Amino acid sequence: MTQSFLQIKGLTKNFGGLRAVNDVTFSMERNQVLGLIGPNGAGKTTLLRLITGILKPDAGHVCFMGKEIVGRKTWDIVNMGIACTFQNMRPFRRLPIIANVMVSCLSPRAMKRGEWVKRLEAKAMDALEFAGISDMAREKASTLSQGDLKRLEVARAVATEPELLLLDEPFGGLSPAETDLMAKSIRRLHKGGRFGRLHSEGPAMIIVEHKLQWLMKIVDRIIVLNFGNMIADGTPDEIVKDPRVIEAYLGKGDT
Amino acid sequence: MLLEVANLSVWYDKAMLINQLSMGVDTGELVCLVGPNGAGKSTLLRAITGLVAWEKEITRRSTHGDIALEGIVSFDGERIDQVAAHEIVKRGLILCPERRRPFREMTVLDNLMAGSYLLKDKDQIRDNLGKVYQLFPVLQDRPNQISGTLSGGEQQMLAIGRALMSKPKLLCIDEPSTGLAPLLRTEVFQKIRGIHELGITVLLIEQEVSTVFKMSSRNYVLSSGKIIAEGTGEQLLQNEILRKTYLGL
Amino acid sequence: MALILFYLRKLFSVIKNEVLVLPSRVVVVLFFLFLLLVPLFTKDTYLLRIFTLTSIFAILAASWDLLSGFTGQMNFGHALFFGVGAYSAALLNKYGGIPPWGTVPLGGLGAVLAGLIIGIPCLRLRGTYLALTTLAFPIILMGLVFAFPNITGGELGISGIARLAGSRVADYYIAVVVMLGLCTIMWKITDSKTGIIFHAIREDELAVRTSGINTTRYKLLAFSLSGFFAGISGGIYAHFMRIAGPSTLEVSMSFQVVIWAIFGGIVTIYGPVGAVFVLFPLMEFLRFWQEYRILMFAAVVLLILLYMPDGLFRWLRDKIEKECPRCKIRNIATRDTCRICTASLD
Amino acid sequence: GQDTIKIGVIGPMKFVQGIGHWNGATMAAEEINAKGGIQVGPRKMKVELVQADSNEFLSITDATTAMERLIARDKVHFVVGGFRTEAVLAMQDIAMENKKIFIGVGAAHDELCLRVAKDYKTYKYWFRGSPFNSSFLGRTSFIHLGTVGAILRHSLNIPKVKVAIAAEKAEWTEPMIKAAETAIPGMGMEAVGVWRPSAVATDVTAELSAIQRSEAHIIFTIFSASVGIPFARQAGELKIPAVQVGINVEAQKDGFWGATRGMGNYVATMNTYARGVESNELTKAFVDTYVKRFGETPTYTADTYSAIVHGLATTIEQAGTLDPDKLVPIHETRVYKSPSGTVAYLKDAEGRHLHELRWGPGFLTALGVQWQDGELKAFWPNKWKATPEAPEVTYKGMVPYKIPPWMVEKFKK
Amino acid sequence: MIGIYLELACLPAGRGFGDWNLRYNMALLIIDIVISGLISGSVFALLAIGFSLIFGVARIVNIAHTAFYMVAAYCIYVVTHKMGFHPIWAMVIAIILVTLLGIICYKLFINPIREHEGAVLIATIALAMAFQEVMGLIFTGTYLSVPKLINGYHVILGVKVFYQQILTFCVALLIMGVLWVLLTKTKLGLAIRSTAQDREVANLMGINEARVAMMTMGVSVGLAALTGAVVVPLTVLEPHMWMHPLIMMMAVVVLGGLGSLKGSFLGAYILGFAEALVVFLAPMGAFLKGSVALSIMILVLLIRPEGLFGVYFEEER
Ligand SMILES: Nc1ncnc2c1ncn2[C@@H]1O[C@H](COP(=O)(O)OP(=O)(O)OP(=O)(O)O)[C@@H](O)[C@H]1O
Ligand SMILES: Nc1ncnc2c1ncn2[C@@H]1O[C@H](COP(=O)(O)OP(=O)(O)OP(=O)(O)O)[C@@H](O)[C@H]1O
Ligand SMILES: [Mg+2]
Ligand SMILES: [Mg+2]
Repeated sequence: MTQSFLQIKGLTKNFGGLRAVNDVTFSMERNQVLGLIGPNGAGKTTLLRLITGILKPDAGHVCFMGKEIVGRKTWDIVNMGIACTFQNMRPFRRLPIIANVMVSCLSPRAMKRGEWVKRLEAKAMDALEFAGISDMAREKASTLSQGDLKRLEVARAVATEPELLLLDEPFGGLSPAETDLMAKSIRRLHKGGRFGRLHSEGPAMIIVEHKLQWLMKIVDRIIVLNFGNMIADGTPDEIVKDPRVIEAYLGKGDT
Repeated sequence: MLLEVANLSVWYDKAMLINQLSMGVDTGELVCLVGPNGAGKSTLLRAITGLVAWEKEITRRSTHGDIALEGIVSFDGERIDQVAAHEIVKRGLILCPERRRPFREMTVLDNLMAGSYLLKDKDQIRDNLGKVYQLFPVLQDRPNQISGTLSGGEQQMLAIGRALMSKPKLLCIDEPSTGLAPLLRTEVFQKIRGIHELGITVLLIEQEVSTVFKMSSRNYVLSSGKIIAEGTGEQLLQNEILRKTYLGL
Repeated sequence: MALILFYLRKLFSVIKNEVLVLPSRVVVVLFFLFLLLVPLFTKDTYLLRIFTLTSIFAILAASWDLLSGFTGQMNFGHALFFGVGAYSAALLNKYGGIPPWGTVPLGGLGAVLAGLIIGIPCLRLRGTYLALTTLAFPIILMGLVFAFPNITGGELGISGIARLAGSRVADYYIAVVVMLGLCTIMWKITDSKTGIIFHAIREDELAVRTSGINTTRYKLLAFSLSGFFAGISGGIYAHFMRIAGPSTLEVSMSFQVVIWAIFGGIVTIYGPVGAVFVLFPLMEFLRFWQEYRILMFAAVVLLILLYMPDGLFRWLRDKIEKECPRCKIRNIATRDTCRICTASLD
Repeated sequence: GQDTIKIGVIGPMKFVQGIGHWNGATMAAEEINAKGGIQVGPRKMKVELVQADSNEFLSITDATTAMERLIARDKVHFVVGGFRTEAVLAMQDIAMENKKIFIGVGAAHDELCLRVAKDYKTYKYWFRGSPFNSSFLGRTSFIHLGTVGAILRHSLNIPKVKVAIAAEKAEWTEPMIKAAETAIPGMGMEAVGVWRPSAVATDVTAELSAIQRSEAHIIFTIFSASVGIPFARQAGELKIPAVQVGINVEAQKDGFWGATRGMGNYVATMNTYARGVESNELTKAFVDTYVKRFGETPTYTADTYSAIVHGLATTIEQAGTLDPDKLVPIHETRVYKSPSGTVAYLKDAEGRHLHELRWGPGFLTALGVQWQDGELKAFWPNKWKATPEAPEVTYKGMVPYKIPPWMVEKFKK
Repeated sequence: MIGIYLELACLPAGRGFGDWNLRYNMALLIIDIVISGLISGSVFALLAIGFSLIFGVARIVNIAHTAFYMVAAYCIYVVTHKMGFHPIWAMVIAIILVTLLGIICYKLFINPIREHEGAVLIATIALAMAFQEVMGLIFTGTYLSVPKLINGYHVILGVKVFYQQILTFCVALLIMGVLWVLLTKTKLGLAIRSTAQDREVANLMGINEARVAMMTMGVSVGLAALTGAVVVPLTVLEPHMWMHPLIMMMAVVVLGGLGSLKGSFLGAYILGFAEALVVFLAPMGAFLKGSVALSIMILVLLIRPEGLFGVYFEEER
């Protein structure tokens, strides 16, 4: 059977009179890293929320590894292997950073997959190490700076050991040096392998990002949204040349 | 100097976030603060605008997290380190905070009006509103949307717009470009430059080093609560170590 | 013999390495010992009664903390669990003839049921909405109690049920041992993996869901656990007082629990327990000034909170212990360096 | 070694009920001590009162610890007081465990005395001091209802008098409502409905509108809690064309007039004492002294006085000991006069002791009182015959019942 | 209202609608219910608006709100009874004194611990208890009453309604109107609403959030006092009277949606009608009116967890 890894069909979401996501259809494969770009308010975050089940679509289907996931509970979807981050970071503020990640490690999916790993804490630590904030593991999450919070978000998502990782602006607020590191880590994660006790089969990814210069380095394919509609779908090189994308999103001069 | 910071130190429960820091911004400058994540840039701005002191006051009786603040901050020739945050704002030192923070359950228009809270002149408010709308047409399209439901970038626009609604002498903006699409980002930078050219002094935190260095008159590089370098964009870019370790270029 | 020696040695080392290093642990151990030894020194039934009731309410306050403090499901209607526990125990005893050791746990199960019944509709509510909604449940139940006086005894309640045990001292031991046991269990729960999830749900429920945790299940678990412990305390209360009446469902009861818990410091378990052991006897102590009793009580609560808004026992603990800034291990306040990582503490 | 008799007075001391308990007891102790004390065998022992605030309206737990404290700490010999039934049940258990005689002054529920019959050995130390139980209360108030009904029928020419029942939601009112629903037709009147506001309702205009719509002439009230005040006040203000009789405990108090701002005029209720009314030769002295001492008419919780002076003191003197086991058999068989009438204790149908007060002509009967322009006047028993053969009872100081003028205006055309 | 229609529908046809008398009675019944509902709704509305205001701004669940209302009532009692002034003066004095008291309590006990929600909550409970005790010590627990501002009643469509009740209704409308203007049309209103959302950022707009919170507390407590002045003449005065309206007040506020004045207003009338319906249609169960109203609140919240007019969104962006 040639079932795609993730298949989205006619996904639509309205907010009052506003159509945030309009009839979006695409599919992606297990080995892809997909970039999702578009102007502000194009519906990127909404699309990710629809996939993770936080929002319910008004119409359309999402099939993940052959199973319909629209209508399932968020935690079911996560346990099927889709993890996501929040654009506006939502850490557990009064918990130590390590506990933030341990929550993800406690999800049925991570528990099952890491059966041979006895120590949750060690696993959580590895996720933090991956995101580069392991030195602050015992601090309260409320003490983190904006950029570090972003990394915590990523660590939390990675700790569920997903098949598909949805990253919403993973580089937002990171300084250039750190963005570099983060981009490299993400790339490495996609390649698969082991990070300490954290096991990664190299998840497929959908990355929403406005920092194209780094995004281009890690994605194989880009989808462009505008006013909820998909206006382009192609390799990075094709996208930057697409006049509609340039007009709606890139503007002249910027890459 | 319009803003002068001398030997400022900030402790959050034994952790020293700002370490004996001194800096200054002259009238008419556009100064940029750069540095790695967690360097203390946002904390510095919060300390200058009185938010750290405010936080210290309201958490005074908690069991943990003593906040301590030392040093001198003066603005427009007067010391402001003992002045309450809202009074500082009245003197014309405006901060557009990190992480956008709109008044979530209020409409877009109300948010903008809150930004012009201190302005008395109705015409001027209308005028400013027009300018903000011109910069961010999205906001004009939906003045009545509850701001918590805006998209991330839209909220960022709202936060910048809100700061622009007032009449600052010194405008501090904390990472205005996060979450903005490239097209808009360029526009925002242009607008900031425009504001600066109107004679408003600007203090900017930004990660987008390559863009800001082109417009800033002076830059500070912050790391671990200390200023480790200072100079124009060109000067800084010449320093190889700085380029590699702090600016990531 | 060797085995005994081994365990003794192990106990000794636990005491030396785990207990004696931290003053708070020493205090807790002394507290356990004190409670267990009280009847050896006094047979004053009044004193024993106070301590018995205090223990019963300590369970209640701790169970509130489990639900509202840890899981963040603010419950202003905790009297519901207490009342359901008391009423079910009383009904089972009176009409089913089951002795207290059976009715009390069954009462706890009754309260679990109540926890599920209110927990399920409350799943979607949060924060203040939840708090103010839960406030309504005991009042509605009270309406039912009044509406079916044949079963519930109306405002008289169900009286004349079996005594908890034969004597005051036995009552005392039952209440104290159950209290110590249950509070230890609650503390263990909050210290476990489940506890982390409870904490996280309090902080941000949606983020927990996106971490792949079935929050519905955990919230219901919190409601049931808390209900169970509160129900047990209700059952013991009913058998100790020999009456289960509508006063167990009153708003003031719900408020009282909140006062105890917050006064002691929420999200600690030991805080609410300690607070009950301070405030309940205080109320009795103030009898010598009968007229001003409640006024004094209010004043004490107000003043203490004014200076220790995080709760009395958190404040105290903070005074006698310091957290190492590096490894976050707690140390006695007199130490200069961390006992584990030897970082400077000042 | 002790030479005083310690009597614990337990009640909600911040409320009128508890204040009544304490006042009555204080008067009793002063009177006894002025005479030198109680003769216990060879010794004369003074009475010492110990006050305990049971706080029972707010917390039953408090009530029980107060009782325990009285017994364990203060080592009292006897306890009088108690009001809220739920609390009294719990306190009763403690007193009985410790074999202390507990004379309940305030709670009317039958269950308290039924326990004595069911388990005499344990509960024999409990006695009812005041008021008599709710079925007698009911019976008395039906007589009042009948009396007022007859007056209305004759003076206003109403052929079929309609009665609305307004009873607070409480256990003790249930049997009374049931009884009233059968008794009212029996008295040739018509019951038009039952309204049951909450015992602490503060606004009953809705209920009153509904009652007015039912065209009732009489509102048979069964109130013991605060709802009695707003009910009477709002009915008076709205000039609801129906008279109120029955039980309204709040209307028994002197403060009622002020609390209703005079709108409680013409409200009638059952009562134990009224100024200028004498059930027997003891009444006047008690009421007058009480009024002089405390500035208000005694209500039934002040019967702690008779419980101590006429009840306990005499029994102790007769027994010559403080041993409760010796006192109980003497006390339960005594028949003695008290300011509110003659006290005797009942047995149940099987002849078991109930320690319940006896009601009826020649014993306790209570009064029917009505507010008439700021004063509480008694209109019953006035030439009352319980049965055709029974002796006619009239207490000293009776006045005629008054019908509110707006009713006269409405019906007398 | 559904209840009435059910009742109408259930009537046997022959007896029900043919009978003029019965139909007339039905009409009266509905009028009765409407008027009673409006009146008790107004009382709830007055209480709830003040409570909602301080919650909306400062996130303070002010349990002592009704205690302030009680203090105002005692104040009026003293001024009219002990000093013999006209009730109007009493009202003015009470509002001023209680507002001051509220501000002082806020400054002393609440402001210093504002960050600690739990502590604030029980501080307000303790305050309420303290007021209750102080009033109990001064005035004892006896029931007292205060005079009405306007005496007498008026017959509206066959139902007797106190002028005072009509006044309650009018005051509720007036307060609603004034507050609405205050909140939406004035700078203070803007400041109040901003502070409610984010205290820290409010500072950055130049809003003195501490003073705004204090002023809101003043307004809120002043409203409680005004409520006391118009509502308490209808009922009795005693130190524990604050407990009873508390529950209904909170129910109204959550039903309407926290912080929404419109919601509180509407919620008050919904619960008022619910109570009236119970009293008229199930007189034997009149004591259940509180329970029924609370059940309605819970039902509504199950469908709309944010109340009728609350703002609610699952996700922050
Ligand atoms: N609950 C809501 N009610 C009304 N409109 C909404 C709601 N949620 C989102 N929107 C609107 O839907 C549009 C899409 O939002 P979305 O967050 O998906 O944008 P985005 O592509 O992520 O933008 P950005 O890059 O700025 O984050 C926005 O215009 C937003 O204002
Ligand atoms: N309450 C706190 N207690 C202890 N440390 C804190 C606290 N708040 C912030 N910090 C620490 O202070 C440092 C500076 O934080 P700040 O937010 O100022 O960084 P920043 O330079 O703005 O970083 P970013 O670019 O990521 O926004 C961080 O390392 C952070 O961990
Ligand atoms: Mg987005
Ligand atoms: Mg920052």
